[in-house]
Amino acid sequence: MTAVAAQSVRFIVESIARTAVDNEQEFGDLDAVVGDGDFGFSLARGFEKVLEDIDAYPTDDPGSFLQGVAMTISSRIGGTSGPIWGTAFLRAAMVAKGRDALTAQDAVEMLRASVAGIQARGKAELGDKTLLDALVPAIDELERAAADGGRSSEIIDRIAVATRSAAEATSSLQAMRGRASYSGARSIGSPDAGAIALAVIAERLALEWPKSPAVSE
Amino acid sequence: MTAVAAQSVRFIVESIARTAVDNEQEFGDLDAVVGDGDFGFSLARGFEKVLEDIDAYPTDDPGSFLQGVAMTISSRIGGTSGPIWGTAFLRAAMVAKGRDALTAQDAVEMLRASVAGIQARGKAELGDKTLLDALVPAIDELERAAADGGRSSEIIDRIAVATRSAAEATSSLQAMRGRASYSGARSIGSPDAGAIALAVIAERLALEWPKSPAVSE
Amino acid sequence: MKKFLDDPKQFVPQMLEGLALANPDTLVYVPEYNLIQRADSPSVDRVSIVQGSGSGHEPAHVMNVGKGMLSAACPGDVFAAPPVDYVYETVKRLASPRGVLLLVNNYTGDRMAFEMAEELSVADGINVRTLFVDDDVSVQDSLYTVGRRGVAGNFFVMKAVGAAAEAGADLEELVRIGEKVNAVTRSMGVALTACTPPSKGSPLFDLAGDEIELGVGIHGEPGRERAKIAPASELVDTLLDALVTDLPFSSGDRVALMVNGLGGTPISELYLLYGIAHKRLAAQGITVGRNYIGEYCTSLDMAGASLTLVRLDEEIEDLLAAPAEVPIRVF
Amino acid sequence: MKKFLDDPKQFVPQMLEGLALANPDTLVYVPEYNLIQRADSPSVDRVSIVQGSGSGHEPAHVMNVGKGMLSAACPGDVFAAPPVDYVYETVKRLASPRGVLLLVNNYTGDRMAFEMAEELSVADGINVRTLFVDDDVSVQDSLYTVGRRGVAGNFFVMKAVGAAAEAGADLEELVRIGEKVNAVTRSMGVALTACTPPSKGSPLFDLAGDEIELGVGIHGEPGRERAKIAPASELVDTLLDALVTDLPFSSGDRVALMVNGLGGTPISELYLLYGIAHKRLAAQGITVGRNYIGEYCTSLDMAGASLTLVRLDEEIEDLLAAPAEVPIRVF
Ligand SMILES: Nc1ncnc2c1ncn2[C@@H]1O[C@H](COP(=O)(O)OP(=O)(O)O)[C@@H](O)[C@H]1O
Ligand SMILES: Nc1ncnc2c1ncn2[C@@H]1O[C@H](COP(=O)(O)OP(=O)(O)O)[C@@H](O)[C@H]1O
Ligand SMILES: [Mg+2]
Ligand SMILES: [Mg+2]
Ligand SMILES: [Mg+2]
Ligand SMILES: [Mg+2]
Repeated sequence: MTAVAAQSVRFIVESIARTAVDNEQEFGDLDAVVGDGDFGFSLARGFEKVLEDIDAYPTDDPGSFLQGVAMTISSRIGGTSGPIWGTAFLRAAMVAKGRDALTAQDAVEMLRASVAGIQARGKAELGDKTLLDALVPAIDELERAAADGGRSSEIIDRIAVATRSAAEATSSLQAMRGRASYSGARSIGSPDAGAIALAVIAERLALEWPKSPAVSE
Repeated sequence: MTAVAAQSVRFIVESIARTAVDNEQEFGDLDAVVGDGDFGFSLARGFEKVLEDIDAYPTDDPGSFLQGVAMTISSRIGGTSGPIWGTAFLRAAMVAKGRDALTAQDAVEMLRASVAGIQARGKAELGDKTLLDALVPAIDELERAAADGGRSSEIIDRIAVATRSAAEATSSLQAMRGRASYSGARSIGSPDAGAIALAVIAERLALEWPKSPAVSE
Repeated sequence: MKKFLDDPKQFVPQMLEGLALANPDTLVYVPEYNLIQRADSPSVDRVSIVQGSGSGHEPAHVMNVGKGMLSAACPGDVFAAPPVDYVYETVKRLASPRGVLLLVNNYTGDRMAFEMAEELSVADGINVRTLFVDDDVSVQDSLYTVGRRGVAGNFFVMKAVGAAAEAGADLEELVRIGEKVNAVTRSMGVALTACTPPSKGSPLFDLAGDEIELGVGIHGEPGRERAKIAPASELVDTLLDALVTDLPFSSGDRVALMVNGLGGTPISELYLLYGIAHKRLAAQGITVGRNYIGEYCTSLDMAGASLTLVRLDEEIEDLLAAPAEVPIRVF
Repeated sequence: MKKFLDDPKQFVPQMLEGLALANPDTLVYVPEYNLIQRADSPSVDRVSIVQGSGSGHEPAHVMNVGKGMLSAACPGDVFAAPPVDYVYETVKRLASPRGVLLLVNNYTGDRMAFEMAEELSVADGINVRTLFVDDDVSVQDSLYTVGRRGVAGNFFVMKAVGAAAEAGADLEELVRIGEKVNAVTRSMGVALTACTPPSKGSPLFDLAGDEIELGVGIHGEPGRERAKIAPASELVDTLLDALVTDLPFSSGDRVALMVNGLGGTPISELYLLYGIAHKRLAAQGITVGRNYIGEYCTSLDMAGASLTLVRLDEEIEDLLAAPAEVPIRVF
C-alpha cells in the first residue's frame, strides 16, 4: 500500500513540476502585471531540478518523498516562492510521514498543514491576494467532494473547477503581500500570479489523473 | 556707397542666420542620416549669436562687418562646421576689406576665397560629398549669370536653382570627409547636410531678395 | 530584447564569473550558491557582513564585496531573493568568531530567506544578527502591510557598517550603526522606461512615450503614481519634497546626497540632476557634505534615477569617508 | 524622448555645473568656455594636459579631470568638437612653463579646432604639443580618408600621460608616452540601440528589434556592418578577432582589457562580456594583466559596449597603476 501511495504522490509532484516548467513564460508574465516578473523563472528553475532529482528521493514513504521535494525547492527557488512553496511541501511531508496509505482526508490534513506553514512564513491573511486565496477554496472543495463520496477523478475535477474560479476571483482583490502590494489599488483588476498557477496546476492534474497509479489500482 | 554695400551684406547675413536658426531641426535630421546629428544645433547656436551681436559689428565697411561675423562663428560654432564656416566668412571678409562697393564679380572673388579657405582647413576635394559640392556650382552659376547680365534678383534666383540641384546631386556621392565618411558606401543615397543647408539658404535669400537694400536702391 | 546574453539561465552565473575573473586576488566565487566573497574572509578579527538580494541591481551588491564593505554577497536570480540554502551556506562559510551581520533589503522574499537562514545558523551556534534596510519613501508604511522597501540607500548602511567592521567594531555595535544610518536615510526614484528581465525578454511594464513612474521600485514595481514627463527641475522638486518632508530634513542639516542611476540613464543626466538638487537643498539651508553620483543600485537597463538623502553626523561622516576597496572602480 | 532635461540648450552647461558643485575643492568651472579645470592647475611643476571633444561621452572627458589625469577639459556641445575659441582660451589659462599637451580624438572637427588653437597659442609663445588618439579598428585607415577614430582607448592615453605628468615628465616625454600607448591600443564597439541627442529628441539612427551595428562610433556613426543580434559569446569573438588581428596581439602578450559600456547597458552585462573575453584571450595565450569594466567613454544613452586591448609593458603598466583622483568614484 505504502509504495502505491508514494507512487501517487510522485505522479502528482511530476505533474506539478511539468506544469511549472511548461508555463515559465506565462507565470512570469502574470507576475509582471503588477509584480516583478520573476515568479515563472523561479518556479521553473526549482521544479526542473525536482524532475532531475526525482529518482533520488526516497519512495518507501510519501512523507520522505515529499521532504525530498521540499529540500530541492528550498535550495533552488528564490524570491518569495522558495520559502512559501518549500514550507508548503515540508509541512505536507510532516503530516504524511509514516502514514501507510493516503486518503482524501489525509490530503486535506496535509494541505491544511501547508496553509498553516505558508501563513506562519508569509503572514498573509485570506483576501490578501496571494495563492492562499486559491489554495484554501481548493482544499474546502476537496473536503466537500470527499464527504460527498465519489471517484477520485470526480473529486479532482471538482477541485480544478473550484481552484480556477477562486483564482480568477482574486482579480477583484487588492494585493497586500509580496511585490504586487506596492501597486496598491492598481493591483485590482488582474488576478494573482500564484493563485492562477495553482489553477493551472489543478487543471493539468485533473487532465492527467486518468493515467495516475491511484486510478489504475 | 560703402554703407549701402555693408547694408546689403548685413541683409544677406541676417537672412543666412535666420535660415540657420529656423531650420535647426531639419539640418540636424539631415546630418543624422549618416552623420551624428549635431549640424543643425551647431549652426543654430552660432547664428543665433550672430543675430544677437549684429548691431555691434562695424558697418563702415563690408569686410569689417564680415570679420565680426566670422569671429562670432569661431567662438560659438563647434564641430566641423565652426572652423569651416568661420574660415569661409573670414576669407570672404579679407577680400571685401576696403572695397567701396561690392559687385557680382566681387562676390565671386570673395566666395572663391572662401572655398580656398575651406579646402585649406578641411582638405576636402570636390566630390567628397561636402558643402563644397553645392558651394562651387553656386559660385559658377553666379559668375555665369553676372556675365549674362541681368537684375540682381534674376541672378540670385539662378543661384538658388543651381545650388538646390547641386545639393540634391550629392545623394549619389560617397562621403569621404566628416562623420558621414564612416558610413562608407552607406552614405550613398542621401544628400549631404551641409550642401542642402546651402540650398535652403540660397532659396530663402532669393525669396527675401526683393526686400534687400540692394534692390530698393 | 537586445542584451549581451548567451542564455537567460546563465545570465547571473556568467556575470559572477566575469566578476571573479576580474578580481582574482581579492574575491572568491562559489558557483553553487552564487556566492562572491572576500578572499580574506572570514577573519577572526572581523565581523563578517553578508548581503543577499536579487540580481539585476548591479553594482549592488556583488560588486560591493571587498575591504571596508561587504564580506560576501549571495544574490538570487534576477529580482528574486536568494534561496534559503544560498544564504544558510553563505553564513556557514563566513562564520567568524566575531559574528555575522546579515543586511537585508525589506522585501517579503528576502526577509523570509534570511530569517530562515538565521534560524538555521543560530541553531548551529553561529552568532548572527539581521538588519533590515527600508529607505524608500514611495511606499507608505501605514498603507501597505509589507512596509517600506530597501533601495539605493542600502549603500550607506553597507558602507558604514563595512567601515566599522574593518575597524574592529563588534556585532552589537554594527547593529547599532546600521540601524542608525537606516533611520536617517530616505530615497525615492523615478522611472523613465521599464526594465527588461533577461528571462522575460520584454519590458516588465508599459510606459507610454510621455509617461514616467514616480516612486518606482528597483524591481520595476509601481510607485506612487504614473505621471507625465516633466522638466528635470520639476522632477527633482517632487523627489526632494518627498524626501525632505519624510524624515524630515531641515535647515541646518548636513547631508549626503546620492543621485543613483537606475541602469539606462547616462551619467551626464545624473550630474545635471545633481546640480539642480544641490542648489534646491542649499536654498532650504541644507548643506550637501558628501555627494554620490553614478550607479549604485540599478534595475537592469531601466532609464531613471533615484535620489537619496542621509542626515550626517560626525560618526556617520567618518564611516562614509573611510577607504574601501571594491570591484567598482575606474582604475 | 524621455530624459532628465530642462532645455536641450542647457544640457551641457547644467551637467558641468553639477560636476563643479560636486567637486568644489578640486575643480573650477568656467561657463563661457565649457571649461572644467583642476583647481591646482596650471602648475609651474607640471605640464598641463587638456582634452576637448564633444559632450555626450561622459565620464569622458570632463569627469577625468583631476590629479593624475587631465588638467582641464573644454568639451563642445553634444557630439560637436568645441569651438576654436574654447580650446584657445583653455590653452591660455592652462599655460604652464613646462608646456601644454593637447589630447585629441581623431575627428575632422576636433583636429581643426585644436590645430587652429595650437597655431594661435604657439604664436602667443606657449609651448604646445598635440597628440591624436585613433584606436578604433572599425574604420579602416586605407579605405576612408579621415583615418581611424579615437574612442574608449583614449582613456589609457589620458591615464598614462596624466601619471607621467604628475611625476614631473616633460612635454617631449609625454608625447613619446602618449604616442606609444596609442600605438598599442585597439578598440571596437557594437551598438544594440541608437542614442538620442537631447537637441534632436529622437534616436539618431534606426536599428530594428533584432539588429545591431558592429563597429559603431561613439557619436552613433555607422561602423563595419549592420548585423543580426547574436549571443554574447559570438559578439565577443567578433570584436576580439578584429582587435587581436589588427595590432596584432599574440600569444605571450600581457594586456589591459577594457569592457566599456556605451551608456544604456547595465554593468551586469559588461561583467558577463568580461568573463567571456577574459577566457577567450586566455585560450589564445594572452594574459589580462589589468581590467577595466564600466563606463569610460559613452554615447549618451546608447545600449552597447566596446572592447579595448592595450599591450602592456612595464612602463605602461606602472603608469596605469599609478593613483589618480577624478570625479568618477564610488566613495
Ligand atoms: N506573504 C505571502 N504569503 C503567501 N503567498 C505570497 C506572499 N507574498 C506573495 N505570495 C505569492 O507569491 C507570488 C509571487 O511569487 P514571487 O514572484 O516568487 O515573489 P516576489 O514577490 O518575491 O517576486 C504571488 O503571486 C503570491 O501568490
Ligand atoms: N572636411 C570637410 N570640408 C568641408 N566640409 C566638410 C568637411 N567635413 C564635413 N563637412 C561638411 O560639414 C557638414 C557636417 O557638419 P558638422 O555636423 O558640424 O560636422 P561633424 O562631422 O563634426 O559632426 C557636412 O554635411 C559637410 O557638408
Ligand atoms: Mg515576483
Ligand atoms: Mg555632424
Ligand atoms: Mg521577485
Ligand atoms: Mg559632430
